[in-house]
Amino acid sequence: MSVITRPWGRLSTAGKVLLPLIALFVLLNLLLLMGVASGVIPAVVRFVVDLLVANIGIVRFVVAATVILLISVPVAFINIYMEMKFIAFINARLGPNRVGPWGLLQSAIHGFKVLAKEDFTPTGVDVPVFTLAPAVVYLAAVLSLLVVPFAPGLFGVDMNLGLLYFFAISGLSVVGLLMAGWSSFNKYSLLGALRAAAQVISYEIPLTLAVVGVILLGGTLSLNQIVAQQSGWFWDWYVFQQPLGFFIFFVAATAEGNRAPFDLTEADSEIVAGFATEYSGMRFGFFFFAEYVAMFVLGGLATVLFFGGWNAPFDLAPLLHALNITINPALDFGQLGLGLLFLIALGPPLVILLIALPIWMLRSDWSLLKSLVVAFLIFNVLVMLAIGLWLAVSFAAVMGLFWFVAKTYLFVFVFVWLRGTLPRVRVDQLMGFAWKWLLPASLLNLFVTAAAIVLLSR
Amino acid sequence: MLAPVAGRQDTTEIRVSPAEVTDVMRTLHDDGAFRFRVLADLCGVDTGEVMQVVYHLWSENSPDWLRVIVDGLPRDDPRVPSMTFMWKGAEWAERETYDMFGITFEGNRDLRRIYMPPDYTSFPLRKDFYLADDAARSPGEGFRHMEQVRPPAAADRPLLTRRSKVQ
Amino acid sequence: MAGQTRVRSLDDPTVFVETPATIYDAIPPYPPRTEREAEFYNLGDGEMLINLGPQHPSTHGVLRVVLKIDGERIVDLDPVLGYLHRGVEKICENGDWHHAISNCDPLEYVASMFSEAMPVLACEKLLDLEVPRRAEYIRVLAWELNRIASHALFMGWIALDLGGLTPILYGFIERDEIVEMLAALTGQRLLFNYLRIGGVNGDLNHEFMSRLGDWMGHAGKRIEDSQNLLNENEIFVRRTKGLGVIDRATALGLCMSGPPLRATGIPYDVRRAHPYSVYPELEFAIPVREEGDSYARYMLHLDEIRQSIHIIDQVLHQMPDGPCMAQIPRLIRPRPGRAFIAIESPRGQYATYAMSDGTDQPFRMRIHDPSYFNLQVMAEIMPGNLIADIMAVMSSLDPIMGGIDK
Amino acid sequence: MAVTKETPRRPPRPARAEGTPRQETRSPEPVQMASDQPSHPMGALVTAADRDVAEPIVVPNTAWTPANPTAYGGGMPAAITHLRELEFGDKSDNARWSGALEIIPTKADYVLDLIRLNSLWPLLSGLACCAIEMMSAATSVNDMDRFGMFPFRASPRQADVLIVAGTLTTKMAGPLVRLWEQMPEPKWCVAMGDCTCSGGRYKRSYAVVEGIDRVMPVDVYVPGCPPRPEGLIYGLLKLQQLIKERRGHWPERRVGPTVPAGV
Repeated sequence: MSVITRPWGRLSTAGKVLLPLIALFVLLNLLLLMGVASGVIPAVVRFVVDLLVANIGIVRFVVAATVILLISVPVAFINIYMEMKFIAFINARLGPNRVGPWGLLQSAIHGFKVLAKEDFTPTGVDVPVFTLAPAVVYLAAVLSLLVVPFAPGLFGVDMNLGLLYFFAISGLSVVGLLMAGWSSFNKYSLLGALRAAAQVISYEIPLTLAVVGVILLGGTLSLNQIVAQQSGWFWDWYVFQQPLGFFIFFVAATAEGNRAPFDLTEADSEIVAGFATEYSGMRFGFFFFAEYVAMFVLGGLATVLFFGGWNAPFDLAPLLHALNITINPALDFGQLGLGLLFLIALGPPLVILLIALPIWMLRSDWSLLKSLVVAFLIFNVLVMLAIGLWLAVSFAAVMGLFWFVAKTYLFVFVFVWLRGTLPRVRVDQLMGFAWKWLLPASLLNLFVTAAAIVLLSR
Repeated sequence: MLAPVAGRQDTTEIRVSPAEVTDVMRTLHDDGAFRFRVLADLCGVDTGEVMQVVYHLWSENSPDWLRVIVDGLPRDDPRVPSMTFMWKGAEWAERETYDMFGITFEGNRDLRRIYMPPDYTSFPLRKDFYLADDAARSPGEGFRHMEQVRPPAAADRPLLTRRSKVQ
Repeated sequence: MAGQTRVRSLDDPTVFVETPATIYDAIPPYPPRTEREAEFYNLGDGEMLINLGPQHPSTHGVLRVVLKIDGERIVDLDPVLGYLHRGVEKICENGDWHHAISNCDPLEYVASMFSEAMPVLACEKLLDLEVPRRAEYIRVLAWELNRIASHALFMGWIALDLGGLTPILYGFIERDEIVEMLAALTGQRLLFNYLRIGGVNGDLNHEFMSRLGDWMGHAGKRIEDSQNLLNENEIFVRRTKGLGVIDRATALGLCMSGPPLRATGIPYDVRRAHPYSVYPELEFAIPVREEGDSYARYMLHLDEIRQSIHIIDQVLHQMPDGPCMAQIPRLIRPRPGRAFIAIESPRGQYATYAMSDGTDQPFRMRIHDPSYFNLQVMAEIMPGNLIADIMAVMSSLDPIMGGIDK
Repeated sequence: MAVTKETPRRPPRPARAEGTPRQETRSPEPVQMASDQPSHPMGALVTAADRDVAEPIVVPNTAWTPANPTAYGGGMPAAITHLRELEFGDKSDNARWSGALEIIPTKADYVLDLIRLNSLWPLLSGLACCAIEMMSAATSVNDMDRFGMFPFRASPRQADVLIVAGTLTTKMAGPLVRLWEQMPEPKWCVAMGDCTCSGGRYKRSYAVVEGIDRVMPVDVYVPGCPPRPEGLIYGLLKLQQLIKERRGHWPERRVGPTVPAGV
C-alpha cells in the first residue's frame, strides 16, 4: 500500500490536481479512438442530429426560453438604472454617480449585493411555498417575453395564440404574489398579497377588453401578424384607430405591473414592504427584478399592439422605388481584387490626413499631432456610422430591434415619470376606477370598434 | 376654596380641595360669565409634602389665564376626580400625571402608564425619586438601579427630600 | 404553523418571554388593566390586531399604533407612547435654569426654537425681567423662520405618506436654506441653543442677514412648486378631502390647538388670544378654515407660511437698535413662585408651567406639547376608515414624537 | 467628524483540524468597563447571539513557519511538515502552491466586499432628532444616493446598514435590538449622534440607554448633537473604508461599553 501512498504524498498540491486529470484525458482519448474505429460514435451522432432536426420546434423553444431568461436580467438592470437616474433628476438630485461612469454599474452592483446577502427563512413560514413564490413571480414575468416579437425574425416563439398565451402567463404572477403573502406569516405580507390579487385580477379585465379591439382590427391573435399589419408610415399604427383602447390599456398595464400610482402592493408608507416584507437576499431580488422585467414587458406589448412594434415610423421603400434608387447591401469585396489591398492600406491614412489638414489649418493653436488624433477619432466615428448604416440597410433585424427598443423604453420612461410625480391612490378608489370607469369604457371601445368594422366592411 | 383668589402678572389663581373641584370646573366651563372653554394645561406637582393637580384655563371673556390648583393631596394615596367628562382630551394628560406622580384620577376609564413600561414600579417625577448621579441617596436599589423596587406607598421616606417653599 | 419563539418583551427589553409566534398579534402578555384596554383587546369575529410601529416608515418617529382591523377597515386603534420618553422634566429639575434651555431643546426637534423658549420665557416671567426690544424682535424673527422650516417639512411629509416622492425633497430644499441661515446665526442646524434668559445668544451677524436677504427674494418658492404638484392633483385631493373631519366641539373637548383646531374654524392662536413678545405690534392674519378635514389642514399650513413671510418682512423693517441681552447675574435665583407661559408653535399652543423655590434650579418644569393633545383625536376619527387613511390623517396632524414623549 | 472603531486584534485560537467543517467558536468575554457591573439593567441584554463572534476567514500561509505554531489558526501545523521533510529528505514546494490555491476564496470575498460597500441600503428607521438630519442627508442638497446608499428600505429584511439616529430609551431598546436581529448578514450599524454614542445630554435620565453599544454592536460612531448631514455621509464613507480594509473578515461584533478613539 505504501508503494502507492508514498509517491502520492510526495506530489505537490498542483501535482495532486493534475495527475488525475492527465489520466482521465488519456482514458477518454482511448475510448474515443475505439468508438470511432468501431463506428459506434458516428451512428450515435447521426441519431442525435436526426432527433433534433425531427422536432426542431422543441429545440427552438428551449433555446429561446434560455436566451430570454438570460437577457431578462440585463433588461432589469437597465430599467433599475433608468428609474434611479430619472427619479433623481425629477427630485433635483444627482443620482448614483460613483460606480462606473455616471453610475452606470450601480444597478448591477445592487443586484450582485442582493445575490450575496444572507438568505434565511423566518420562524413560522410555510417553507416550500415561501421558497417557490419568487421563482413563480419571476418566471411569470420572463416567460411572457417569449411571444413578444423584437424584430422581423427575432422572436421566441411565433404562436398564433400569442396574446392568449401572454395574458395566461402574466396572470400567473398573481399566484406567486399570493403564495408569498400567505406563506410569509406576516400580516403586512398578507395585506399586500390580497391587495395585489384584487388589483391585478380586476385590472386584467379592462386590459384584455382593450386589446380585443386590436384583435378585431387585425383579425389575429399572433403578435407577429399584428405588427406586420401596422407596417408603413406611423399613421398606420393601431393607436390612431384605437386611442381609447390604448389609454385603457396603458392605465391597466400600469396597475398590472404594480407601478405608481397603483403600487399599493409594496406601498412603503402603508404596509411596510407588502408581500416582500419577510423576504431577504436573492428571493427579494427576484421580486425586485420581476417588477422591472414586467415593466419592460408591458411597454413592449404596448409597442407591439399600438405603436407598430419594430416598424419604423416612416416607410422609405416606395420613395426610393419612385426615385428608382436601389441599395444593394451585399457588397462583394472580391470584385475589388488588388484594389482591396490599396483600399485597406492607403484609404484610412489618406482620409485621416484629409480630415486632419483643414483642422490643423483652421486651429493654429493645435499641433499637427493633435489634429491627427482628432481626425483619427472622427474617422472612426464615420466608419462606425457607415458600418451601422450598412447593417441597418442589409439586415432588417437590426433596424427593427432599434425601433422596438426605442419605443419600449419610451414607455418605460413614462412609467418612471409617473412614479416620480404622482401620489398613491387608495384601495377602494383603485377598485372603483377599475370597475366603474375602465370596464365600461373598454366595453364601449369594443362595441364601437366592432360596429365600425361591420359598417365599413359592407 | 382653600385660599383667596390670588393674581400675579397675567394669571389668576384659585385653590380648591379635591372634593369640590368637579363643581368648580363645571361652573367655570358652563357658566355664561366665565365660559372657560379651553383647557390649556393639566399637570401634577409634588411639593415635597403634598401632591397638587394644576389646571390652566383660558376664556375669551378674560385676558388672563386661570389657574386652578387642587391642593392637599396625601402623598401616599393621592386621588382626584377626573375631568374627562368635560374635556375628553384630559385623558392622556391624566394618564401622564398618573405615570409620573402616581395620582389616581377617579373616573378616567383608561388610567394606565403611558410613558414608562407597564411593569415599572416607581413614579419618576416624585421628589423622592433620584436620578443616576444622586442614586446613592435613592431608597431604591436592585435591578434598575434608578428605580425603587417597592411601590412608593410602601417606600420608607428618604433621608433628604427637597421641599418647596411655595405653598 | 406557529412555533415557539423566544423574543424580548416589548415593554421590558431585559426580559425574554417564551411565546408562541402569536406574539406578533401585539396582544400584551399581561391581563388588561383598564376597561378601555379590556374592551380594545378582545377581538370580535374576523378582526385582527396589527402593529403600526414602533418602527414604521410613516409613523413620524417611534409612535406605535395598535390597530384593530377588519380586512382593510379600521375598527379601533390604541396609540402606545413612551418609546422616546427621555425624562426631560426630571432632568430640568436637576439642572439649573440655563441647563434647562438645552435640555428642552430637542423636545420639538423640527422647531426647537419654540421648545427651547419654554424655560427662557418662564424664568423671565418669574424674574419680572424686561427683555430688550431688539432681543424680542430677533426672537420673533427666529421663531417665524423656524415655523416656515417646520411647515415646509410638513408639506413634504404629507405627500410622502401619500406616496409622492418629490414634494418632500422640495420641502427639504426650502428647509435647508432656512436652517443653514439659522446655523449662521446660532451655530447649529437643528437644535439651536440660541435663546437666553434675558435675550438671545448673539446679535444678528452679516452672513445671516445676507442669507436671509437672498432667501427673502424667493421665499417659499420651493413650497409653491411642490404645492403646484399637489393642490390640483386629483389623487391627492381625493385622498385628503373629507377625510378625518373634526368638528369644533370635539376639537375643543380634546384640548386641541394649532392648525388642526384652526382648520375647524376656531381662531384660537396664542399670538392673538394671549399675546406675548412683540406680536401685538405686528399685523398678521390668523388663517382659518371651516371644513376640518386633512385637506383643510394642509391648505392652512400654506396660508400660515405666507403669513410668516409677511411677519418676517415687518420684523426686518421695524428691527430696533440696542442691546440684544439684558443685564442679569450669571447665577439666577428667581424668588419662589409659579409661572405659566404659552406660545404658538407650528403645532399649536406650546406651554410650560414652571415653579421656583428660590434656588437656582427649577422646582418643577412641566412641558405642555400640543401634538400630544392633537394626537388623541386619532382614536376618535379613524375608526371606519382604511389603513391608508391613517397616514393621511396622522401626517396632517403633524405629530413630533420628541415633544409627545418628552 | 466620524470616528471608526478600531478593530482589536483577534486572540490566538487553537488550530483547526484540516477538513473539519468550520463551526462557530465562542469568543472570550466582551470587554467590560468598570462602569458596567453585571447587575446593570442593560447587562442582561448581552445575549449569546450578540456575544458570538463570526469566525473570520483565515489564509493559511505555510511558506512561512511562524515562531508560535498556534498562531494563524488553521493552515498546516509546522511540526508535521517537519516530520515529512525528515521522511522524504527533499524540499517540496507545497507551501507556495497551497498558499496560492487557498488565497483565491479570500480574493473573491474581497471583490464581494467591494460590491457590498457600493450598495449600502440603510434601514428607514429614525428614533429622534437625528432622524431629521438623516433624512436631509438623503435629500437634494447633500445626496446620499450618489454613493448607492439609497433607497431607504422599509423592511429590516432587506437593509444592510442600521443607522440608529436619536436617543435610545429603555422602552425602545427591545424593538431596536429585534430590528437588528432581523437584518440579514452582512449588516453594519452606524451610531448617529451623541445620544447613541454615549447617552449624550440625556445620560443622567432614568429612561435612556447610555449608548447603544450596550445593546448592539456598533461599527461607526458619528458624534454630534446632531451631526450635520455631511457628517453622517462622512461616517458612511468611513464605513465603506472599514468594509474594504477588513478584506472579507466579518467585523468582530462585541456588545459592551466601548469608547470610540478620539471622542
